[in-house]
Amino acid sequence: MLALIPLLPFAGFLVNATMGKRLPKTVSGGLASLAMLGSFAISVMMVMELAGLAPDARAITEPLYTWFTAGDFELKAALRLDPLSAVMILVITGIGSLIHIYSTAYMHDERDSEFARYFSYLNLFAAFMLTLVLGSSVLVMFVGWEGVGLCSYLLIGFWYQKKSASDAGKKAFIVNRIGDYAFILGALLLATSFGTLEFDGLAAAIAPLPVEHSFGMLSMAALLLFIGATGKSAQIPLYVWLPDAMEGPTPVSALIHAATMVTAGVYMIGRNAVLFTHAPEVLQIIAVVGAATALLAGTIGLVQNDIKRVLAYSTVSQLGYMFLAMGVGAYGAGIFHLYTHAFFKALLFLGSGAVIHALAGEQDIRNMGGLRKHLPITYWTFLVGALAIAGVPGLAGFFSKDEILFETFASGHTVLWVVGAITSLLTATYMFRLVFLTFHGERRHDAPAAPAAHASAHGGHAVDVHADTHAGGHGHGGHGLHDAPAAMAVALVLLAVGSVAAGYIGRPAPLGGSNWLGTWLAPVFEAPVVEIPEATGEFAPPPGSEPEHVEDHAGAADHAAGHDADHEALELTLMGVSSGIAFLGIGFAAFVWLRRRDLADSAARSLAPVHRTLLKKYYVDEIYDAVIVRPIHAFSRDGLWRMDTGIVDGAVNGVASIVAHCATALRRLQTGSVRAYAGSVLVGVVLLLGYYFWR
Amino acid sequence: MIPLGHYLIVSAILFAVGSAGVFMRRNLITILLSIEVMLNAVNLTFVAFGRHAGVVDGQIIVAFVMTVAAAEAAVGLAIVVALFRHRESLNPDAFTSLKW
Amino acid sequence: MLPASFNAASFNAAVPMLCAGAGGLVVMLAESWRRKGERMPLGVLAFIALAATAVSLLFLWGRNQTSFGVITADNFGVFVSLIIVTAGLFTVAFSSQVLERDGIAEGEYYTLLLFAVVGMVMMAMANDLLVLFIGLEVMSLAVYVMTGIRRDSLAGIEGAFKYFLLGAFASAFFLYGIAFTFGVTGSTRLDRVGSFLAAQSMTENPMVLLAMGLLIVGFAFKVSAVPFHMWTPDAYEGAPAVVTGFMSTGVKAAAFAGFVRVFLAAFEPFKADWAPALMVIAAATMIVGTVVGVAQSHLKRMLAYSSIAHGGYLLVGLVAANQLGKAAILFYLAGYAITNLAAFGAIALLGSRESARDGLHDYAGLWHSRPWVAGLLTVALLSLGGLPPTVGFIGKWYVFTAAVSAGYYGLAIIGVLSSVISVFFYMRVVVMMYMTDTSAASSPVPVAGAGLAALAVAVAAIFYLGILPTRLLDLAAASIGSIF
Amino acid sequence: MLTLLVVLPVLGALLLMGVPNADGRKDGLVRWLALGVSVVMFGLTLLLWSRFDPSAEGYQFVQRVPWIPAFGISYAVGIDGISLMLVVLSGFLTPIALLSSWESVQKHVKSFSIFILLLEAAMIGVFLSLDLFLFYIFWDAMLIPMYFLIGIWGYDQRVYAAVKFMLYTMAGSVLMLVAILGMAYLHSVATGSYTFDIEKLALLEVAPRTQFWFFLAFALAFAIKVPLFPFHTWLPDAHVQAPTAGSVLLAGVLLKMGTYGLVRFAFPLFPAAAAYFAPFIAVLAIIGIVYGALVAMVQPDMKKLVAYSSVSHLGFVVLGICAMNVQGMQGAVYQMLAHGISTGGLFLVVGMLSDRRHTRLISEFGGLKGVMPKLTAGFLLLTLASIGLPGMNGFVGEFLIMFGAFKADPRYVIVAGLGVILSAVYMLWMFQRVYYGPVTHEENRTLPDLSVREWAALVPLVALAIFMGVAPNVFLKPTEGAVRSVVERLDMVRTERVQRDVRPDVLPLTSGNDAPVRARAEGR
Amino acid sequence: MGETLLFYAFSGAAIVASAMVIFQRNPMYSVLLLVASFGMISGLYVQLDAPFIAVTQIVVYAGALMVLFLYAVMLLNRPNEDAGDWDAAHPLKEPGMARIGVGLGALLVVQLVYALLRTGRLDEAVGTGGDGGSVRAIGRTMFQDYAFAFEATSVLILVALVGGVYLANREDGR
Repeated sequence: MLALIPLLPFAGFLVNATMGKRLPKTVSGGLASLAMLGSFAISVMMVMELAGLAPDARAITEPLYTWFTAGDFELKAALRLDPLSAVMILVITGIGSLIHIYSTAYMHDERDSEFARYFSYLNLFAAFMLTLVLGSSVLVMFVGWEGVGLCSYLLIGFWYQKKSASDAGKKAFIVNRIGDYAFILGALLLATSFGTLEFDGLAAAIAPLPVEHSFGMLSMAALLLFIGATGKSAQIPLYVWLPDAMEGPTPVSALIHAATMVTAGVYMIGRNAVLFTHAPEVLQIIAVVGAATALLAGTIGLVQNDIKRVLAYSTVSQLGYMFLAMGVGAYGAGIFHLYTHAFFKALLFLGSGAVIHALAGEQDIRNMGGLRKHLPITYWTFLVGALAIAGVPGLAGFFSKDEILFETFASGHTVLWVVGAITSLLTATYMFRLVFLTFHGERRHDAPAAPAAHASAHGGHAVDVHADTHAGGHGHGGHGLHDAPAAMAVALVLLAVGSVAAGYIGRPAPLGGSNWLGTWLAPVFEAPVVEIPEATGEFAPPPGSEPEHVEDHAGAADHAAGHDADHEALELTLMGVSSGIAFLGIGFAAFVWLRRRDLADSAARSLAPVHRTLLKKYYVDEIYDAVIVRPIHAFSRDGLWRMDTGIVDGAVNGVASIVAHCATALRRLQTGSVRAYAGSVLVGVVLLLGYYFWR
Repeated sequence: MIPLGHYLIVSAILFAVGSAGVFMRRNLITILLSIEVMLNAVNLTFVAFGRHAGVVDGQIIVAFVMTVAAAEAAVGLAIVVALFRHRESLNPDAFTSLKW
Repeated sequence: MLPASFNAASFNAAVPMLCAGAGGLVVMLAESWRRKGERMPLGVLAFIALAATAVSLLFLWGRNQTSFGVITADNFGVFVSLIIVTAGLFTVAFSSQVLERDGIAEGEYYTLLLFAVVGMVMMAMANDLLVLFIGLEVMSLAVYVMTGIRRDSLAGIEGAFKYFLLGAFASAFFLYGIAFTFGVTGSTRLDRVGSFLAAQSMTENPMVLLAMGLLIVGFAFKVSAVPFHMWTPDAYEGAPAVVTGFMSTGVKAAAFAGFVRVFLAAFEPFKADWAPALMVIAAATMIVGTVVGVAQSHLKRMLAYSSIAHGGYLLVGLVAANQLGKAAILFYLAGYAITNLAAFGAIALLGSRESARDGLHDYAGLWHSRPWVAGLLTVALLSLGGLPPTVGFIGKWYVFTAAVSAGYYGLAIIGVLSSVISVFFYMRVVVMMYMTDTSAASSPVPVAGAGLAALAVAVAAIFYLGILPTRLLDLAAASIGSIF
Repeated sequence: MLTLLVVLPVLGALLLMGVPNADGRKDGLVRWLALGVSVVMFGLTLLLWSRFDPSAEGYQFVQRVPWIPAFGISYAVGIDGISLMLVVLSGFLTPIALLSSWESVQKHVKSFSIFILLLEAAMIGVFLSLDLFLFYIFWDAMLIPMYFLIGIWGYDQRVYAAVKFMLYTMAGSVLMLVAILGMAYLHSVATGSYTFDIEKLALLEVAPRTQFWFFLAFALAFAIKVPLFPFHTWLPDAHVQAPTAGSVLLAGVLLKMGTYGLVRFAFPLFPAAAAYFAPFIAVLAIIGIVYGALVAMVQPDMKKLVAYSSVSHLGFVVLGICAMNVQGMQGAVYQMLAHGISTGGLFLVVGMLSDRRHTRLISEFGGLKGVMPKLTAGFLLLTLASIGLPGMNGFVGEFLIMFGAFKADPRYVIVAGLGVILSAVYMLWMFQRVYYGPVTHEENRTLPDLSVREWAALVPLVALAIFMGVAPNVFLKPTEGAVRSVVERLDMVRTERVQRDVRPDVLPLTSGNDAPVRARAEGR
Repeated sequence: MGETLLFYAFSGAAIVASAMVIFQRNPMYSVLLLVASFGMISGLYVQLDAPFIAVTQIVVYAGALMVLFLYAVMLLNRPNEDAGDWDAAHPLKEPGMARIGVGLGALLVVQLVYALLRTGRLDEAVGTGGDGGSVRAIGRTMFQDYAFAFEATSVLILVALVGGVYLANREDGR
């Protein structure tokens, strides 16, 4: 039954991949969407069933078959549903379905074959993503892990004729590979030390071990896995691929590069919570990296002009939040944010998609503005999303982000809390900069512009594909901008609702909630059931022993309700602060980009170097290119290859030529003069006798 | 009486002289002659040994050797004649069309 | 007044020689009575004579006959003689077409061929240094003349002359060696020499060394071992291909027979003295033969060097000097003979009166113009290169087994590596035949049935011995038991 | 049963020789005959597999016929899991090779088919032999048809490549021949009788210092064949110049002979020396992995690129062998199969491209995705297989190898793992340059997509690549027993001393008479 | 005593003659000198009381063989070596060859003599026992022990005959 969840989209993939080009758009698109909806339905059923189980025993494992066996090492292909993966599959299938539906409209202008190809990729992605989250062992997870990487490669490079697109796809895949390299190493380390890669088995094996206060094997494994996560989830130093990934169609960005795939890293850490709990130093690293990423991306996002890139950096930044949460041990909070983020970020992307769709591929916000009256639905939904991500109280983002900040503070990482706070200020600011520049003010846009103009404006994205098809498709004149078509609107509205409501399942105690989500997730992050008894058995366990950690790290989130008052007070104050920050940011944005837009420009001019640095994303890409890519390439071409043909092969041919030279040399001895021959005979005789008498 | 060694040494010297001649001389006929010298040296050795051992085998062998020498000489001279027809020369170095 | 020791039986061992010699006489007389322009099946006569020789040899197998006390038809001798006669038979088969094409005097040719066989068999069976020497001379003289059988071609005569001159030179050394042997042991009978030397093998006697050294020179020259090899390429190139095939196999076989008899039987006690010298010679021969062969652009010349190298491999077997070694030599000789005859036969068949067509480039695209001949030649070359599943491989393997089992790893390694080098120049021919376009020069020459048939038989034998060598191996092993 | 596998292709070749086809009018018939024979062969190998009993110990279907009794040489054939897999691989790839040359080979079709069949016979023979002598015969005999395939039907540099291939391989193997003879001799010293039977020789206690040299000889031969890092330079030439069928078989089967030889002969026969040398070989293998990948990255020629990628992949295989534990070796064996499928397939596709455009330069292509989607899909899948995407065949092998290597020494994997990254780099880069982007050359616009025959050749490979990734156990199970026995033999020795006294003081080169003495000492 | 002197005279003369054969440019003289040297050697044979061989030496060698050579010399009529015009073409120029030749010859002598001197029992006089020289004894032994060799020689002569005739014959001779 579990197997059906990934298999349905996979079936959709097969159908579209094999006969898709012969199917009309409605059929292929509808098929894909139906597959997603179907697996969504099944997921819901399964989660219901799961919820029916006792909190400690909440896990449904569905063994499929033995994948491979080598000596004493055996690996089963099995699916496993537990509270954590339950959350994930709901997000994936749910939001996935919406995005499928959205896409049927968004991609409508593609040729049939391309259309089918798009949906086949999308389905394949869903299948792999579900495998990733349902996999019961590290390797099964890895299958999905790489599979989604592949799909993102294919989808980013969907418009393969565009060099930038295929480059971006390649970049994404290779950067991910670098992460996977570490991931595999970590997996190997675990496998060789514990003889299994089943999540249960690993947790059970690790739990009794003492927490590593010095950097040991567990920490090593954890670190390696985390590096893998940075690749997949676009954290420092491997985040560079995500912004480029915006070359793909916007729904793809929404699904893969905002809602689901990029969160796989967070999920993976949550999945291996026990391991990470045992490696506090690694947790520190994670927290710092997360915070740093959040800040960095936020600053970059502040100045970007490509609507999708702004969103991309905000994604990176939000992912940073999640890792921060994971790093401070607030796994629940991290997953909570993952979950809410999925809603509003998807919403924002789809909204931007609607804008781009309307503007015939225009993505530069400097050329937008005043779209509010033309695209009301888009505007309002987008606004909701922006409010949510900014952390305005009452919306989804508020709860989750707030919880993260609180946990950070509570766990004593004051500095990181400050960073987080600043980041949320930035978030609010650039999101509303986006909103205001896009939807408010007067039109700076003459649609539909000639592709050339756009190409000049920015590396030429979907423009060419879109512009001409639009011209032929439904030619809307200069001002006749049309709002999102039905399919898109539905998705937008539903997601907007989600962005508002989603937060309430994690509503913390102080606001009269019970943090139901935290409670739901809690068992996952603890040592497996078998360990529980002696974990909570005696009242005062020895410090540093495993269960204690479970207490103050994982346990904190859910038992918050039962804690003392000042704790509650602290939480409330922090809430106040953060919501204050949110409004501050919004206000600032409003002041600058609605009232005194010249301020922004003058600031940009006065701080030109900073501005350029931010605009150029701190030149990280350039640095990587100069420090890593080029040297390796040059080394291989001018160093190794030369050496290969010159020295290694030269040695081989050298032997041959030596023989040849000896041959010609000896050959000259054959002078043809019989007397010389007689001479050689005589010499031979003399030598021979000489050998005998002077040996 | 003359010791055996003397005969042997004489023949050795003759032999060496002949062998040196084979590749010093630049006249085919002289070269053949040098070979005859060598054979004679060998004959002397045979006879000396045979005499020393007090058997006649040495002399008999010499008789055979002489026959062989004659036969060789016959063929050799024939070849020389044939060569001479091709290139009016008796210089061995004139015949180096086969080399390398 | 024949001594009482003479009776009919005592001729048995000489019968093969009688057959061949009689054949020679018959051919000679037939030739002399031949009217001008009249055609005579002299080739058939020669073939019959050789066949008779072969039959008589087969009768002698396992009888261990001795005649005149100097001719012993032990299995060893019979085995080698059979190789020689086989060489003769193949040569006759190939000749039939070549002779009339190149206008070679049939009568003299076949006469000399048969007499040469007589001399070789004499060498193979000789139990007396003098007889050995006479046999060697008979063989040599005949072969000298055969080398220059094409009087009209300077190359032929020049080759003959060089061969003759150096041969006479070397045989003088050989004779000198015999003289010293005689001086030391008072006899030329190998058995007596052997027993005498065995008796006083311990005492240091320079004259024995002298004798050994000079005998080595004589044999080494005949088997064209470095540095006594210089004549080989020229003689091989000068002679007609058929003759080259014959002398590169028959002469080698006979010479090695003598070599084995003298050094592995008579001078066995002094192995410690001659083995190192021969080891060096063997190594040098293998290396020079293969390396210089690389630089050759003339097929016959190339094969000349290859035969030098093969002489080196045979010497390895000689140096190993154990039972394996002896048997290996015999087997290798057989395999090498067949292979080499096939190769030279093919060359001969492809030649023409105007040019021998043995330049490497004359073989360009042969595969396209005449696939079968090319295929057969290829097999022969592969066998020479020692690639399985041909007899060449088995032979090499046998020899190197002998070397290894005697502890001569060095020789074995040199041998195998040089064989790799040799493969290179065999492959050059293959490249020419298969992988280059037909050269305009070579116009297809008609290939007669007899020659082609012989070629096919030879190739069949190459494969047979390469895949099922057991019988021949056993025979070879059985033959070496009997060298007194 | 096994003999049939060797004899049948030869008979097929003879049959073809009988077909009069001087003017090439009967090419079609010849092609179909050859294909038929090879397909029957494949069927036989499958039958063999079905009869094979994975649980049984030792070799199966063993057949021993005395051949040269004087030297204990017997025609001895038999299979265990490892050889079984490789035999099936050979049987599988040969028909595909024939299919692949259906259009590309037009001259001398008859001889071509004959050589392919002979090659198949030799390849299978190598995997079946249980007698070193027999093995060596097949080993060398295999060179001849390959030589002609490259030399006659290859590309412009074919002669150079063919000769280089042949000589290089021979140069390595002849030293092995000497070592083989040495083994037989030692056996005769120890037991009084010669033998080349590996099962008997395996019982022989060879003194460490002798092992040192013999192992070197064996290892060199196999290292050249694999090819291991410094000995790899014949590979690009041979691969690039060979016709498609040749490349497919070369990459698919011939390279495996080297690794097969290591697993079957070099390591089990000389365990002490193997234990001593394994780290060095492993290091070479790792260098090969990274080096091959880096060089492949900058190749302008598709075939060269794939060739160097083979160097990298085979490095993984050797690494797995040197891990000397069950996981590593099984991974190695599995990777042999996987590489045979995926790289063979890649050569197939590249061959199709170069048949269409008569160039293999990446720069000549671009944007083919739109022109020939089918071919692109196939190529993409094979690419993914070869870069070891989980769920495809490449992954399982690499993972197991890294697993085993990690057990042996984690540092190996830390370096070798880079190969995983780099493989993605060079393969995807090539894929992007060839298939993505706009169509740069006009003549590429009109290229036809896969023909039915090409489809038939390609689909099995792709399907198998996926199947092997999804259900590896089908292929892993049979090899387990064999691998385990090898590993146990190695462990047995490795746990003992040897590490130090393997190093010899002198090579018994010309030491005429003391060699037997020493050998006798070793005999016991 | 006189015997010794005679020996030295004979051997000295033989050696000198042979040496002159070698160093003589005109083949004609060489032949004649060689005849002389043969004469001397036959003298040595007499001293070794081998009269039969001595006679044969004179008859066969000096008589028959050398006459043959003389014929050849006359026939080919090349009184002097025509060195110059070929030396240019030759890699090993005169008189380098000659020097090397002398050197090698000397070396060979040294070796042989050295070897001979190191062997024992050579200083003892050549014996006088047995009727070494008598033709009867020679004949008996030859036709008993050396019968086969004798027969073989016939083949040898036959071959030489055929070969010589064939080669010396002109093309148009048949």
